[in-house]
Amino acid sequence: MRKITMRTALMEALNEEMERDETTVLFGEDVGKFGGINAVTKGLYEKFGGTRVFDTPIAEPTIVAAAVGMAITGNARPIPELQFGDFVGIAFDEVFNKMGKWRFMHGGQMEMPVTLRLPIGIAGGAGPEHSQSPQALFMHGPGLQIVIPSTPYDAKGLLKTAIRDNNAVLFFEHKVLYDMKGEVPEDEYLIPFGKADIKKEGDDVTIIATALQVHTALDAAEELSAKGVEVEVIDPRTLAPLDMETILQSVKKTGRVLIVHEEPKTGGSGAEIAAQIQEQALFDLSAPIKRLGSPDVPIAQSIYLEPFYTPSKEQIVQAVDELMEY
Amino acid sequence: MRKITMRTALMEALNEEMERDETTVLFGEDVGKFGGINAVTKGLYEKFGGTRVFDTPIAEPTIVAAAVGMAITGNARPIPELQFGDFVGIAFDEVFNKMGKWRFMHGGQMEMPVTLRLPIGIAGGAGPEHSQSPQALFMHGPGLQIVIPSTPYDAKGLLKTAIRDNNAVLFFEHKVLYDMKGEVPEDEYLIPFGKADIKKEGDDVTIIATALQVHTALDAAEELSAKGVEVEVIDPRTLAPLDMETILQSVKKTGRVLIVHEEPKTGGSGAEIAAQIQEQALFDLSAPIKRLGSPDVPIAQSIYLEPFYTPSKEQIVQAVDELMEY
Amino acid sequence: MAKTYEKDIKLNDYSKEVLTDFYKTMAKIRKFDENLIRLMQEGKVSGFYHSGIGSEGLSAGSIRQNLRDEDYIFYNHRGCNQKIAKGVPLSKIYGDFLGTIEGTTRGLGAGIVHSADPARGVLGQAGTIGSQLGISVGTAYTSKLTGTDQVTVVYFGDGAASREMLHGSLNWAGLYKLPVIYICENNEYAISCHVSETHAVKENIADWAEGYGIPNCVVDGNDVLLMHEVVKEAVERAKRGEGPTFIEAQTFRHRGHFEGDPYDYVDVEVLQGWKDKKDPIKNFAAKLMLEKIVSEEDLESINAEIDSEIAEAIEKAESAPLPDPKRIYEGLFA
Amino acid sequence: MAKTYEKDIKLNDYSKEVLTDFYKTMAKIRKFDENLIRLMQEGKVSGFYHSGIGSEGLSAGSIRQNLRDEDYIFYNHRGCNQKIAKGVPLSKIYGDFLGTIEGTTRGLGAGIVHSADPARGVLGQAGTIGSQLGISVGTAYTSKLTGTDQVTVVYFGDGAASREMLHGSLNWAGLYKLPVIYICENNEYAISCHVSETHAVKENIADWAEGYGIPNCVVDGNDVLLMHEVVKEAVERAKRGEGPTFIEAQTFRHRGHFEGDPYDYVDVEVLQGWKDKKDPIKNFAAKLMLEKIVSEEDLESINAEIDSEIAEAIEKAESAPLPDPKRIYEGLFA
Ligand SMILES: Cc1ncc(C[n+]2csc(CCOP(=O)(O)OP(=O)(O)O)c2C)c(N)n1
Ligand SMILES: Cc1ncc(C[n+]2csc(CCOP(=O)(O)OP(=O)(O)O)c2C)c(N)n1
Ligand SMILES: [Mg+2]
Ligand SMILES: [Mg+2]
Repeated sequence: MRKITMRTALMEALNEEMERDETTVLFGEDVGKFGGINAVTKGLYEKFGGTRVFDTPIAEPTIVAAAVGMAITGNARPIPELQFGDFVGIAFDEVFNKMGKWRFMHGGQMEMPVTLRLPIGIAGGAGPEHSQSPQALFMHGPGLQIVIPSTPYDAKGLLKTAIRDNNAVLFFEHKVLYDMKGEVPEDEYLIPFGKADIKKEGDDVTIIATALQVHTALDAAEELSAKGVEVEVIDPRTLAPLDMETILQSVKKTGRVLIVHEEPKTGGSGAEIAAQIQEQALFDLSAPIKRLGSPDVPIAQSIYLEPFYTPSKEQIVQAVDELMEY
Repeated sequence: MRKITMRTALMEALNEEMERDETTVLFGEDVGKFGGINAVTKGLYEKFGGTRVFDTPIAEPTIVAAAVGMAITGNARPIPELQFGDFVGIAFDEVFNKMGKWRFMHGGQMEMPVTLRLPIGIAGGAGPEHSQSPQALFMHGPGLQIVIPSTPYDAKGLLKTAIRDNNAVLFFEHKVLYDMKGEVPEDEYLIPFGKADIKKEGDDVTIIATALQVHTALDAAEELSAKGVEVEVIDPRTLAPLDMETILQSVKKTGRVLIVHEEPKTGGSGAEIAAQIQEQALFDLSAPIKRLGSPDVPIAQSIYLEPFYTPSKEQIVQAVDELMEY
Repeated sequence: MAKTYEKDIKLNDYSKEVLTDFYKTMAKIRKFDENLIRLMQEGKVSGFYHSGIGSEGLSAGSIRQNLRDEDYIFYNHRGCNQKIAKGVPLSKIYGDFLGTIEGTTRGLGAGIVHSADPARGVLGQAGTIGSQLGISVGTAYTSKLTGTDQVTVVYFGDGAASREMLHGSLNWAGLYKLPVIYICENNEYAISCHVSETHAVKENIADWAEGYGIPNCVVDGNDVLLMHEVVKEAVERAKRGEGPTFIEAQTFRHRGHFEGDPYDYVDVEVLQGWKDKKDPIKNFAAKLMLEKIVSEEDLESINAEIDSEIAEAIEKAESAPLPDPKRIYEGLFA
Repeated sequence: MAKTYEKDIKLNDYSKEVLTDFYKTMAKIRKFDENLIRLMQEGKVSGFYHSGIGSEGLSAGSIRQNLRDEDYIFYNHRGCNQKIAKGVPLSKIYGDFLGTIEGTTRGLGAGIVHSADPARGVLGQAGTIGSQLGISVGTAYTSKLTGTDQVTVVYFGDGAASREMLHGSLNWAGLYKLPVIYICENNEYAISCHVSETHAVKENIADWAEGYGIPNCVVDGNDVLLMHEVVKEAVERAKRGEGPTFIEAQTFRHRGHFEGDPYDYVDVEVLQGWKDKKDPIKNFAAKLMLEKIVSEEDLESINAEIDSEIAEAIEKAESAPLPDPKRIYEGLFA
């Protein structure tokens, strides 16, 4: 099968969905003629014109608020982008309280078909306010779906689903993955929300990882496999809805769990996942659930210090070794 | 000992600390002549004058940003208020990324002596955007201390500590507690951060509760006690820093844990607390850690539906009963 | 500096029907409000209510005869004035206060904000005042996207105007020439603060719009016909594709910020002056009678009609059941 | 509409020392920048760098001879121009780029934003452009609180000016008459977008300030003396307690938004025109020589001096060690 980068996969999804539905409208800072600072929206302005693809002022709350306004008319399907996912903090009220709650708080009368794209992650000296992974915050926000793909295949299928969905979607894209290649069929496919993907099967330890960390976990899995330890790597793909069924099935089998994410450890998505696992499968556990996240300090700008934030293969291997000691 | 309301206790703390340190400055919407919509700042404008106590425009990001600006000069100790804690979403970037991270990201050269007061909680038909309890979000934010008192005594001692502290503090006040009375000594005292308070001792089940839920838990404890079940009610008082030592000691004794908060269950502070307990004391547990939070849907405006959001005595009793079955 | 909108309006330029509609709308708004306050006093409605009494002219004049069902409004939190003028059934608004399933939220309750009636262009409201400033550029952009001539009218108080979002909104609206009509209901106070204590303006709030190249003016918001004319011009401008207009409509609230507010921060004489001399309903009624367009009996019969409409609405709203508690688990997702 | 600031400036009104200082500051800024780009090309510095070449006059003119150590600045993300003009040691700025402990962050690294030098009134910067607009009203309020005459100068681009926060900031500054000087570095572009594509203005960005009653003007930001004079007046106004001033300083960037930007969205001739005719350093040097205030040799020796200062600074910054990884666990709390 052909291999394309995640950037291309995302671009194809946008292209196909914008072709399919003329009520889609895409906007954000430099997403038009320039094609986006991550070059994900290249060519769309030329193809769909300046009304459906437009550059906005630097005004994140207005970008998201406008998307909400478009969506609730029932006549538009907005696909806004924030240039860096970190900036979701600037538009937090619009995302958390408006996008997520507008439908419910008005009695369910309107729909919220917004797909907000958010590039995230540590990617080379971008510093404390351009490197964060803020997705966990939104697990606490009713009404928001959280998508976080790790491969070009997942990215394309999930983005298409997101755009067609009539509810709010936060679509997190790890910047390091834009250049990563993977197999993507030519034919159309969609990936449903709430369906975790088992990236590697194994009987000894369950690793739950998201975004870039799926790859780090797979690297570690190889090393561990050589030592005779077979880990199962589960990629939830969507944190809301969260596919606990797949996770619990794996835990039943392994009894040992490691959760890995780039978010700061405290209050990260791993907290909720760990809490749910012990709630539903305490007596299946042979060891405490371990969490690996980035340290609970802001991300330094220095590229020499960045490696101490991103969970590493070595850390994963060591954590699995520790789990195997139980 | 004299009994005063939490409102009076907070007012006393503000008064004493503003007298003590003339670099303190208090501001927010209607906090001046009007004395605050919860009447917590009554009399301060008259006493300390319009430069140190002032009404602001309705502009939450600017309120918090200005506090940050004041603090980093080293010449002011700001005590801003957001009229409803829910509005922290509007100023989210200023709180999460500026108040919390400014010191660190500039190499530790400045201090951040800000105490941001945030009234929270369901309190009678205020609806989805004036009833929330957003404190858990900030456990994921390095550099922020989270205070959430349940009694007038704690409120006064913690607020005084907060104001004197040279780091950022989010001070959450449950609106229903403003009128609740409790013993408060006349003499000055301070309560350190990171020290949980055991509100009731017991050997059977550990209940960890915050704010209003401490009282619901104590009510439930009485009923349970009559049935012969002795719960231990722990009030962390500060979620960051979090006193895991006290919690773990209790868990060692009881082996059964219930966490109760008014925050939506998913991604609430209970998730992190549960994750840490199982991390550090899995084999002390005789039952899965239970969490009681508000449902994962926006808060309805109807007072008839509000009771289905706030965890109730009955729910707590039932949860404890279930824990005792293990 | 913003100009004051003035126009020599002759009653004869309007049909009796239209003039009566303005009167009736204003009277209905006030009676709705008075009855709601009564229900609160009887303990049947709780929560906060921000009475809109005193500024009925602003809502009736701007909406009636100007907007169609397909035009969008974002009402503010002061009374239910704009919703009523836009035609949302009274029983549904009462239902939202009473928490019965007659409400637009089918039992979730809504207070002033969060009622919605999409079929009438009422797309709801945020609990955070001023947030509508951002959302309204989205609805207006949709008109551009789909090529319709739908306009969006957004209401907000003087206090809400100080929210940072105003800048983002005016910039978008001016830049993309969006069909938005900004109506700043300036009643001089935001809770306890006088506008002069919280706003830096050259002279008027409307001056803020000038820098964006957005046509703007100040208008007597208690003159229903003047409101009508100024908004009519703005609607026409918007439909011609010429973009937004910013209207600062001056008014005053007869009651406190919320029911229960001591309202002691306002000069008693100033308040009495507004009640005596600038009541939009009294003044309009007097004018209609002076020019013999209606008689006192006409007005009485209109009022009687409204009274029974309101009684029926309340009866309908009150007699509807409260929702099943499971209601809160419905409608989060489509 | 904002007026264009004009003033008939005679070089003779300045001492040679002061004029040389302006020249030297600009030249130092540019050489700092060129050397940093060289270090990037040599692979010693990574991350994003937004070169400030082309707008040195704006920073040197506004800061030198106007501000004291105790006055605050919030620099922007375009070059290190303002930090250098304010006197932050070059070795420390280089250290922040190189990630060595010589940097102001003692090894955390800082790129352009996040260097701080509190003793020189440089209190850092946010990664989110425009956030300084809110923070600066806080530092300025502190001057009022403590009764000092410290002023705050806040720099931001044309793009950053479109952030919602501008409204909150201007309103506070105007309302409380705060000693803030807004300097909008208008280089016409925000990354790829021309200001006309993202801004609704009457005529100039400075027009946005007019509605708040804030004195404002547009000025040629590439004329170092004009910049000096306009800011001097603003500083004096602020110290007299008369509040803020908004200055839109027009300039252009010689390089792309960041190093690596194809910069193909700008008309080649327009760009060349700015480089050839409006280079702030070239033009100022020519003027100084024309009026015989300095000779070519004087300038050469100044430049040689700067070169060795820079070489030393780089040497100092490069030879300092990287921090221990434990550095990231230091300094979160005081
Ligand atoms: C963002 C936000 N801040 C504060 C509040 C609390 N609040 C509700 S109404 C109000 C005053 C509003 O004043 P104004 O906009 O002038 O409207 P008015 O009440 O005078 O009609 C305030 C501060 C809110 N609901 N939302
Ligand atoms: C809040 C925020 N939005 C977007 C960005 C990404 N960004 C960095 S610089 C820039 C353009 C800034 O333009 P301008 O303010 O004109 O400054 P210039 O780069 O032209 O000097 C953008 C969009 C950011 N850092 N912060
Ligand atoms: Mg008002
Ligand atoms: Mg620019």
